[in-house]
Amino acid sequence: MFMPEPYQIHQRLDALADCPHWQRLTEGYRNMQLIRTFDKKAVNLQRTGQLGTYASCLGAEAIATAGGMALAREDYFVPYYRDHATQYLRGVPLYQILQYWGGDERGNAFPADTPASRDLPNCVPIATQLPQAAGIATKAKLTHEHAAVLATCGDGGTSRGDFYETLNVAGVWQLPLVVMVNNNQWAISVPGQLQTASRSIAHKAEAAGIEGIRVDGNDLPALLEVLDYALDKARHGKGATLVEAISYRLSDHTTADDASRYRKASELHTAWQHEPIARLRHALVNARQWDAEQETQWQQHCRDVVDDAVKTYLEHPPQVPADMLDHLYATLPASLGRQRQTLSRQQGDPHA
Amino acid sequence: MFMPEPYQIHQRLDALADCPHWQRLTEGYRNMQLIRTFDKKAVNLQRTGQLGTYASCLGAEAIATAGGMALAREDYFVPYYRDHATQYLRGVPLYQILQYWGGDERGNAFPADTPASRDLPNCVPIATQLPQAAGIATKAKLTHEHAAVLATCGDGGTSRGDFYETLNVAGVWQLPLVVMVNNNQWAISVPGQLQTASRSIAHKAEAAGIEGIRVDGNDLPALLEVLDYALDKARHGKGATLVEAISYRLSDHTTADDASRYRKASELHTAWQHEPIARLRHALVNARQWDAEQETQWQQHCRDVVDDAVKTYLEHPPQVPADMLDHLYATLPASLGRQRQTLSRQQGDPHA
Amino acid sequence: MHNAQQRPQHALPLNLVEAINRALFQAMSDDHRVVLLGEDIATNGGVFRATEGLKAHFGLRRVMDTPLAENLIAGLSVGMASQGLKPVAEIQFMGFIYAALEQLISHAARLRHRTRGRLSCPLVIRAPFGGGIHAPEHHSESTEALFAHVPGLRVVIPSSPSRAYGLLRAAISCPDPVLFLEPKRLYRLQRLPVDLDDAPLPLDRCFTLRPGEDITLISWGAMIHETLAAADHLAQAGIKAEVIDVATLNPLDRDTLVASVSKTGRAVIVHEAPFTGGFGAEIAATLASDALMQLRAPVTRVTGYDTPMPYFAMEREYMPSVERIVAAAKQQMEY
Amino acid sequence: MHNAQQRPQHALPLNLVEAINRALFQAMSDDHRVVLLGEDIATNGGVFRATEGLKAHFGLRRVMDTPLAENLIAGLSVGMASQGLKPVAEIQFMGFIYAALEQLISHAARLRHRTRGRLSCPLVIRAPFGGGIHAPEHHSESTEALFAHVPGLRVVIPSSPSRAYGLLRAAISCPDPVLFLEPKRLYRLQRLPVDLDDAPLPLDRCFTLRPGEDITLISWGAMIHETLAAADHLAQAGIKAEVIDVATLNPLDRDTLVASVSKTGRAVIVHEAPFTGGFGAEIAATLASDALMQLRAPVTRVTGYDTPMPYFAMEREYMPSVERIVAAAKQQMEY
Ligand SMILES: Cc1ncc(C[n+]2csc(CCOP(=O)(O)OP(=O)(O)O)c2C)c(N)n1
Ligand SMILES: Cc1ncc(C[n+]2csc(CCOP(=O)(O)OP(=O)(O)O)c2C)c(N)n1
Ligand SMILES: [Mg+2]
Ligand SMILES: [Mg+2]
Repeated sequence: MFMPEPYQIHQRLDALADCPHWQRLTEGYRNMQLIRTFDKKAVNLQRTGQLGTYASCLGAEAIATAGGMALAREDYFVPYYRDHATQYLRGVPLYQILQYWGGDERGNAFPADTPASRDLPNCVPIATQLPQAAGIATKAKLTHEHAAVLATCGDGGTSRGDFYETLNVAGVWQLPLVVMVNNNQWAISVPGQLQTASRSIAHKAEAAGIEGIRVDGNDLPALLEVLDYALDKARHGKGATLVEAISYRLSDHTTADDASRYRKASELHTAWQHEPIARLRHALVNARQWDAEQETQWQQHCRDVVDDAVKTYLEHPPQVPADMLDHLYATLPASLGRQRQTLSRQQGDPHA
Repeated sequence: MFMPEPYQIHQRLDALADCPHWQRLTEGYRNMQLIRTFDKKAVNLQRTGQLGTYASCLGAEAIATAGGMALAREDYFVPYYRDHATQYLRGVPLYQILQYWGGDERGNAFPADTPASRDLPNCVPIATQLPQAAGIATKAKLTHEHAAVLATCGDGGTSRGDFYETLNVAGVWQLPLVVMVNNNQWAISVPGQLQTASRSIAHKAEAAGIEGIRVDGNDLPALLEVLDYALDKARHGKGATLVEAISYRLSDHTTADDASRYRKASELHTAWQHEPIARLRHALVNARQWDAEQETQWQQHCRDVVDDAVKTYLEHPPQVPADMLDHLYATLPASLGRQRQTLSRQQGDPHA
Repeated sequence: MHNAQQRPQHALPLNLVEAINRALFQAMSDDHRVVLLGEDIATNGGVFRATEGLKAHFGLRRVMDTPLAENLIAGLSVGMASQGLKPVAEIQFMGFIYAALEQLISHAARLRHRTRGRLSCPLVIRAPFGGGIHAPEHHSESTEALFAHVPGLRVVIPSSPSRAYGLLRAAISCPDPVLFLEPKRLYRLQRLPVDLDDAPLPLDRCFTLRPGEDITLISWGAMIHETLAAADHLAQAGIKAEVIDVATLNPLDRDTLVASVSKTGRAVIVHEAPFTGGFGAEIAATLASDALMQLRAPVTRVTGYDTPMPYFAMEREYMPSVERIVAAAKQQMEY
Repeated sequence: MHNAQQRPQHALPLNLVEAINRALFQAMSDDHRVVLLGEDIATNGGVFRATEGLKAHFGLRRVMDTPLAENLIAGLSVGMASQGLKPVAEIQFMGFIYAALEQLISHAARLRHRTRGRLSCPLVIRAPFGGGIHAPEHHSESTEALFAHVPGLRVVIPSSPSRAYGLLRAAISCPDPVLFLEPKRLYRLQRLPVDLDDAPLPLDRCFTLRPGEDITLISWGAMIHETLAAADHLAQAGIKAEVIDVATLNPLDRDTLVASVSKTGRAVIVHEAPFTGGFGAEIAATLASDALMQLRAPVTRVTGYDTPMPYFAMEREYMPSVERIVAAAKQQMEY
């Protein structure tokens, strides 16, 4: 069984020979490819005015895929905004992910029959999802569920008090919580060394008396091992874990950003040498678990699935204006009746 | 020179023989006695309806006295609300401390010619003073002052995000800041083990990559050594320090609290065995630096000084109602003229 | 103190904080999903004793002392509520609620909305508010207007023991997030009969506490007492004042307010909070739009001044007095 | 981009964000105590480029990228300002300002007050606000009313490049704390002449942008543009609308508003923020009290709905349109 070494960066891809889980890894590989295909398409949709500002997950595929694969159905997922792969693996259809980034609240109405049905939607105000994740973990603990909560944030998110307040209560209350930080080295234009002087992000666990683990965020098998370990620990009432997954943001921050203003092309170039998908493919091919033909077929499949999702997204009829009042309260307060009337009248008249 | 041992609780009282600073210690002893006399009187004033809710500093005398003695005139002090001794030593007259707790803003108008003149007033919203202290430290650093900032809070205060955000920026920006936590084991009724699971409060420094030091908060010479070290380090641009001073709150939380509801008499009794004043007196007497006659004289002096302060406090004429508008803006906005008129009319009429 | 067996059949004399305590007890007895969290609420029973005895009865799993962090308390509550618990969180004083605002505005109030009903957030945040008890600085705030401007967040303020009981029961049952502000000056003011078996009170209605034809006095929270006293004074001068307790600021029961002022033609609005941007403005604005043609005199707001609540030596000068209310009403009668 | 030698003598064509940038540059050149802090403001020049070029000119000591924490940004600013610096902090979007509220309400706005003038807090918090640019969720907030209710905190909102320049210069010189809200929809809307040598503008005045006798249209921020367009429409129908840009919400220039509406007898107030408890209520309430007898028609508020700003696909339906303003004004003319 995997036992973490305190604050050593856990890696696995370079020593896969003894890995008995080839099937899980090829499945993981497929997921990562799919989400990268989706991601490229989403960026394109934004560039052509068919999607709003979009946060790419380029470089975060292994982290988010590992999250989605390690979580059990009964677990809870509390994302930040680069976790498309996890959301997809929890059962959110790709077209809903597009809806969300397309400025449509229906993208958060995850299907009832999926593990995602209870998950929180994307969180935009940085780190505010973390105390909520602690609240969900408290609920799971109080009601004796055999379930863990996985919450994510970025390296920038670790600077907000919420991050620390969450770890602290998770320590005191021994919550079934795993906080995974996608340390992609940048918070928009702010590099890690301007974000914190701590020896590592995992070391921040010391402040809360919980376990901190570092893992190569471009190494899917390592991530799976670490998450299996931490989630299992949580489910068995053995306390919370902070996981620092070290990656690199290969994209601009979002489609509204131009990273060339603040980081060197050479740095980006180097980072591409370690990107998670090629590394895993290389390992799988070496181990004869994957070949060029499979690759071609799967890539075609990814394109088809994504094209389908785009079609569904684009063909969805728009919401009606009154929707903006109808979901706010469980039942519309009488005092809002007049406003709703105005909105209903507006309906259909694009210039009203 | 003093070199801290990582996370060992620094003590000095038991090994004073080689201490060359007897004069400083007897001065410290006098200060602690004075503030305890003041504290008793303040509690009495509250009980007799002459003061508002009051936060006693019983058990915090060594911590706050060390702060006041270690700070240089050019340094800055950012208190919480149990630092009467530090405030006094920075030059705040005792009657102003009473004014503050008597519900009179003039208690915060520290005299211009004292080190306190730039210090922040008491801070009631827990831990919110800490990011401000980081701001003051930033100012000191930007303007190349040879000065440090000392900020304090309680063990409860370490659970607020502000605490961590402050340490974190102090680490990144190498701020001349010392955060001293008065770990008196309780936050009102909440004991330390419900506040955090970290190995110690000093360990929380790991999250920010700054130095953390533990010290016996009932041991004045130890506190002085630690603060001298940390403040000096700050003044010389060598970074921030977190100091955990371990004490015990010998009083109720405030005069509005009844600690017998939530903590055992036996625990309190034990704590009294380590209270800072008797321990220091014992050491001084042993070393023939203090005797019964000096004690009697000094206690009389303390009573006189405190009685004087009470007299000045009670004889102070009340503020006029319009004061509540006149200090809000640098100059009263025209639009508040009408409100000021109403207030001026109210003046003198207690039922208006 | 609490014993489910001895559930009383009839009205009990309770003060406001006892009524709160009973409502919590009853809600926790009736619904196992109700849990409490906050600072000093378990062993200590809350600094005002609102949760006294509840830890002993329901255990530490349902009455949780949190670490000292209001943002955390709010965030924990949002998380719990999103998964079907009904957290009732105490913020020790309203002056310490601001760190919780982000969770309330950006999450609690819009969780149902942004998930199109998939998740909801049935939490209650309780906080003692208002001045008049000679408390230290930051302990006497009345910033209800900030919250009443947050769509999706209900803001409820009782002004008597029975309304405290009935409204808190309703707030805890409510599927929407509720900010429940308790006028701490009234906590122990008087014991009045509270029928514990009464139905919960509506969370979208004003209460007309006293009928009258000449002028409408509108208030909420502790100021209801000055307002009622002012109505007494006015009655002695032959002026019949209708007194309305707004009780729920959001959603606002404009109909009751507009109907009353349409009848009387005059309105004085009373609140402790500062004048500018206080919730009195919303009510006056409603009258200026929906009852304008019936208004016979300028709408007056009798409020705190545009300054933070002063330290307690001057708090009496700050808070609206019976005299100021009476004077405002009499001035209106001259139109 | 910036060069102190080439200080222009005459008006320059600038858009609103360029005007902000120039005001910052000028203030930093004139007063070495002015420092900037915020997220992504140094190397990146701010996500809207408001601080572009300033790090290169003034160095990292005066243009500071902070760790990602809004509460920290506000607290740092309070600390700096308490000791004589003049921090100008950027909050990246108004939707992320809530964590800073505690520092603003409990400290910045009352530091002078509670120390009886010993310390003061001359900080400026800048934040882009408002909708209309198809931004992601939480990026289109207009919660100015929360801040305008905080005594001691000035709230200033420009609606043109020259007012942005003149008001920001004034805000940075001001000895009081100022929240400076920048309508991001206007950032790059149009370039208009800005005279960089003009005196700073007053922080307690409304601006009458267009005189008229029949009705007063009152607004601020980006909505000024819809409001001015509505006035054009009304003019075609023979209705002469006076248009007032409130510009400073706190302290509020009631005199200008009351004088205008006393003249026209009619008022439409326009803002993007939700209706209930929006700052329009304060203005309507002022009219209901100080101009009641001159009002010929109910005061109308044309605002966002009582719901959070919808995700961008529906933001157009949410925001007040020229048509809604015109319709409200025409309805008033029927009285
Ligand atoms: C509270 C808050 N402040 C600021 C922002 C604006 N913002 C969006 S993403 C971001 C950087 C986040 O960096 P990080 O946490 O490292 O995550 P990454 O985007 O790198 O994955 C910022 C400042 C925000 N969304 N929320
Ligand atoms: C933000 C905030 N929350 C709650 C309170 C109420 N309160 C006052 S003191 C206190 C406990 C503080 O404990 P600690 O930090 O350990 O300091 P101590 O009083 O023990 O010295 C609490 C909860 C407050 N003043 N501010
Ligand atoms: Mg990052
Ligand atoms: Mg303590």
